[in-house]
Amino acid sequence: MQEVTRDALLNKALELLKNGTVDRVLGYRVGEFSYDVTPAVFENEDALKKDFCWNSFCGANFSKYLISETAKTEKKLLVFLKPCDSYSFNQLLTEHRFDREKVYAVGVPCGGMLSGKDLREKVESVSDVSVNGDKVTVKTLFDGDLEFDFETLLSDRCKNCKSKKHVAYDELLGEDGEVLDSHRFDEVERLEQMTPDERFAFWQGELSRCIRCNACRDVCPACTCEKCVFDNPNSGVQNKAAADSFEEKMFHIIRAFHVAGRCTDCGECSRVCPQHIPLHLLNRKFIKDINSFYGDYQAGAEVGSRAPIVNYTTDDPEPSEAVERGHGNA
Amino acid sequence: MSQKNDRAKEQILKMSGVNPLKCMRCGKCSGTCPSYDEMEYHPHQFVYMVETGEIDKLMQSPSIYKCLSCFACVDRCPRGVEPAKLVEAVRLTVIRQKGMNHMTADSIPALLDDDLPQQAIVSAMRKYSK
Amino acid sequence: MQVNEYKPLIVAFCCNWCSYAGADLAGNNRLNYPADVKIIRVPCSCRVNPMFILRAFQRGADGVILCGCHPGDCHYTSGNYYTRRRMALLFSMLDYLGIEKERTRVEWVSAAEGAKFAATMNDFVETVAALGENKRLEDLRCKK
Amino acid sequence: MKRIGVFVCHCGTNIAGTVDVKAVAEAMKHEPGVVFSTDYQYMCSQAGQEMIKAAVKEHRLDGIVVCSCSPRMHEATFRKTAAAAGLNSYMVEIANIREQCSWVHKEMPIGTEKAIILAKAAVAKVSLNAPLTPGESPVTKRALVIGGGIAGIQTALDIADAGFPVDIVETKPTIGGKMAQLDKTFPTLDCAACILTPKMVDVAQNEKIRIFSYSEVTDVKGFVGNFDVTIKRKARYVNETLCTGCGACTEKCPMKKVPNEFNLGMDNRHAVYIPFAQAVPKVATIDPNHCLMLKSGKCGLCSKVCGAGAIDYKAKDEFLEERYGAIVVATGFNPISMEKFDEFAYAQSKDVITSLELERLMNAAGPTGGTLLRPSDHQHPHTIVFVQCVGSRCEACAEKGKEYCSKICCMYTAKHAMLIRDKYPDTDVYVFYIDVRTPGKNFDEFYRRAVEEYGVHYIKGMVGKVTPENGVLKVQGSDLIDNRQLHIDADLVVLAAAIEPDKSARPLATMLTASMDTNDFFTEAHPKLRPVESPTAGVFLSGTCQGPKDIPETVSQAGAAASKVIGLLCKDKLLGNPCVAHSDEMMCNGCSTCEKVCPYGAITYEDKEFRMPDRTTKVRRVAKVNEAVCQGCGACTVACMSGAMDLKGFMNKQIMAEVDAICK
Repeated sequence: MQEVTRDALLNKALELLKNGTVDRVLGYRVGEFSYDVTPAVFENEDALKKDFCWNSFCGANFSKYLISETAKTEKKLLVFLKPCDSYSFNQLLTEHRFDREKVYAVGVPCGGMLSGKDLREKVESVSDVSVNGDKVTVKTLFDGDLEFDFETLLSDRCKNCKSKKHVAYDELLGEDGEVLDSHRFDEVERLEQMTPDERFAFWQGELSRCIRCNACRDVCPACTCEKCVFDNPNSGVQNKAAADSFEEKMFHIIRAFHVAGRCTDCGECSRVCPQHIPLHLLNRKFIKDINSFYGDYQAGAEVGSRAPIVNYTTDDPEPSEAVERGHGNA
Repeated sequence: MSQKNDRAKEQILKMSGVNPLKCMRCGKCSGTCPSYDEMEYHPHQFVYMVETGEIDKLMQSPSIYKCLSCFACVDRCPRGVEPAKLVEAVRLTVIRQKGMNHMTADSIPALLDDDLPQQAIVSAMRKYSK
Repeated sequence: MQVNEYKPLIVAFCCNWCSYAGADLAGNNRLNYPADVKIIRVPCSCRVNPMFILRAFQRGADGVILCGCHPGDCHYTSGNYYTRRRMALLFSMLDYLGIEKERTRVEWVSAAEGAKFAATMNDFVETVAALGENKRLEDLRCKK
Repeated sequence: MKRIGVFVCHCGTNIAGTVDVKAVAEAMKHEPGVVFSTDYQYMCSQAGQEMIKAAVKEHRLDGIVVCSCSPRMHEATFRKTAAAAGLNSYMVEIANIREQCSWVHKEMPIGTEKAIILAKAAVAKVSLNAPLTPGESPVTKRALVIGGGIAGIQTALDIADAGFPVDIVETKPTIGGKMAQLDKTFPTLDCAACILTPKMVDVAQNEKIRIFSYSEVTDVKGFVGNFDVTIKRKARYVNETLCTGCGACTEKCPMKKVPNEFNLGMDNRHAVYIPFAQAVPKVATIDPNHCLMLKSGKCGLCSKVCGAGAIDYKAKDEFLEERYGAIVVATGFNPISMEKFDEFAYAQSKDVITSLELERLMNAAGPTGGTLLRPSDHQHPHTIVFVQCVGSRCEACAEKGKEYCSKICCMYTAKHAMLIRDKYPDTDVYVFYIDVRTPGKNFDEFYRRAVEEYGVHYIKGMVGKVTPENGVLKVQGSDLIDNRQLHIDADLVVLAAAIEPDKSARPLATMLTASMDTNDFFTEAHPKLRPVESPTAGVFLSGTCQGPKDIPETVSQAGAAASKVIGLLCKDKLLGNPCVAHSDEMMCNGCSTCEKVCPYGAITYEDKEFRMPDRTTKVRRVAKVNEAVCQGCGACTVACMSGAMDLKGFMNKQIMAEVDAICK
């Protein structure tokens, strides 16, 4: 259940359009079904009133869109930021990826998001979904109306939400939350406790499902390269599709390495993966290791911070001892 | 060396958390110690003797009861060695081994005099409440 | 190729200023180590991209070792400090994926440490040989 | 497809003894791109090189692989050979089949097999090599020295002596630095002023040297050979060219109670002042914080008495922009503050002083005219206690002390003790020491003289507490040799305060992108082999900004820095290392990650306009590598996610090709 209503967002957008603060609005747009929400840029009042949407399926992280949208025009863009989006927002500012002057950011509290993809897998022939308090009513074509607890349908990343606090905004709707004491590393720790054989089997099982659709890369707000190394003929690792059992592993390790220290753990990669590969567990491993080797660091918490991977101290742990510590033996 | 007692040394180091190898033998601890003249072994000697493992000598010395635990040596040591914590650790080791204190709590009131510094009384409280 | 006993394939990245010179010194002093080790010269250990290491494994290497100047002695003042962080994270990740951690190593070898270079290589080859062929990360397609 | 020639060297039997060189040469004939392959006894010999040259012509080779000894031995040789044959010298790769093959393997089949693999890797790499040309940049034949103490003075004189113009920037109104404040110098006991002031005069009179006193460096741009430096000339309210240094203004100035920083606040000066008699430049400066005219507009006496008309109350800070080929940092040191050392009662008693204050108290030009009087009551002190290592070697108290040894204190304390005993034999002098460190020519002899000839009491131990009581300083300390606690009633306590780099060094290092250690001392390019160079090309280090050192060491380092500068300025053009990083603008994200890891500050960003396929233009922030500054370590190439940053000569795809060749 979202604390702030669609009308509140819409009215804010209309007000800002009217008083000239912004010229365009980046928001969510309804699709065929209410759980079928896509990001969209609204150029005027009418479009907003017609298609603007805000509900518990608005999980997509907007920050990445700012790069292309702000580059297109000099016009000022309104963006709604959930707390986790605001971390990506800051991280992109740190990397000079868009012009802050061209953006007006309105923070929106988030009560946790549901996943349309997960829902469709749980329930067949969904025709509509409505959220009332902590209950979710799912209308289906063949099985009638089903009722679920909001909690049970909550997407995995939201169950382990790291922060309800916005780290960037020009204006805030509703109340700001706190940084949470999440259990997001529990699953990583569980894997660390396994034997290498078990871990290998786990990851082989997960990664071999990869179809190299590149959805994880395309949605990731840290994967914003003008040209990805995997598309670059000079990188030596260019490949469009995984041709063998190694390449998807290579792809995912390199991708995780490239976003290490920059990944804000927004969870978009796992959200969009059509094969349900828990890609966030790779990123979280890096985050957990960085925290334990070099001190706590949250990418995007502030603009301009220097990520631990591009920094050093003279008494860092050696790679050999780091691997031991990575096992949680520290 | 017959006087080396490595087990006791390890114990003392663990209890005190002190690393005597950090000592550069400047003697500022002894220069600063208000009970210096009362002691058989002085703060700087404590550090050195713990380092060389001469714990038994220290345990038998009355010096360990002369330390006021005023922590002046801890405060002034340029290397952060903390000699008073070693004295304390040796003292505790003795108490643990014998299962008894140097003095009993009952014998104290008779020994009190008006000139006794407040700090000493507070230190004694700490010592006896351990 | 016909061999009786298993020979691992080891790729060693050596920085030009310390470790490559250390390897040369091992040669000058005729300190033997297995021919399984093949050295690639890089200007600094910080030039080694994780992609190179993964590529080596992909193409059939059984172990990859990175050698650089001792921390604090880097010819470029801070290159090996970055190496240390990058490799700590990469190796921890490989281990997390279930790849035997003994197959990867970082060793600091100065230009004066010919003996250390040879000893390190002997030890590393022995360790990797004991693990056997690298099946977990290799791409079978590329193997003959 | 390249036309590659492979040349396998026998190196006598060094290689041929364990490697079947013929087999290697034969095997390489079948590698893609190889059009010629041969072997020879000694490739590096004249005949061997001629053979390569001939082959290049005959087979129209555009890439060469030499299978021989380590590239550290003969890469340069074969590059020259290639250049002589009309090839780009970077089209050569060496397969190291001696040090890393024949010398470490015993059996011929194994050695041969490995040699073939190494040769294949070299062929794979060279087939991707591109011709490289070292970048050229002009050299501005002028040097900047930041800091006008003895280090800066000596460096400037040496550079000027070689015929190059030098500018000295000094924040104080006069050059001279700390040495000007010293009384005598160890171990010869000659007076500091007698040896320093002639050098100051030399600087003033040298046509090649300009002194910007009362000035600061506020910005540095550019790189080796061409630094653009902004110098702020603080308003001194006295026209330097008109002022004759007669001192009439000073005499008439009514503001007489300004603490005199030259005498460390132990006496007063006027609001318009000349720091000391031998100041260079000898011109007056008005202290705007105390001048009545500048503060309230009422006075103007100095202007009336100035015969030269040099006083200018309306003066403003001026900014100069100058271009230099090299910069020498000589920012020097200061004693650390003693305020936080409560146990020594420095803040409580006037008679607890630092060694530098003692220098002034003993100097003939000092506040007491050279008679040693204690500051509180101007009486002769009869018992003096020196405390060594105050704040030095202090690990536990980082907020007040320093972890390092300040190096000079042992010697100057011996000097002070000796001078006092010599001048006032009725004085008892005690020196509390932890260690006496006297490594230096005639240093230990000097210290022994203090003990043996002058009867200074050296006590192995440390002072724990100093308590001022009824005009006496009660000193409590330990005597570790005698195993005894000492109680001394002293009249004067002298603290050998640790020294620290000048506060201006940190912001300066940021401007210069020169690195510093945790103590704010500048880092040298190599601690043993390049001790006077900063890792940033064109920036050199002189004196205590690099670490504690005494005058002889400072002067020798100053000379060494000067010779490095002269070596640089002698060149008309700087040839860079062509194996530098290069950013592909089309792929650069402008994310600043590479900039953060670059140890040399070689990467900057610029907004660049790109024409898009749909004929619109797009402005993007892209990285730009300054090839004259880049040293080619490659740290940026790995930090770069998109792979836009690559290293010439060690490109991603070249190394990848080597990996592939080895693992095939």
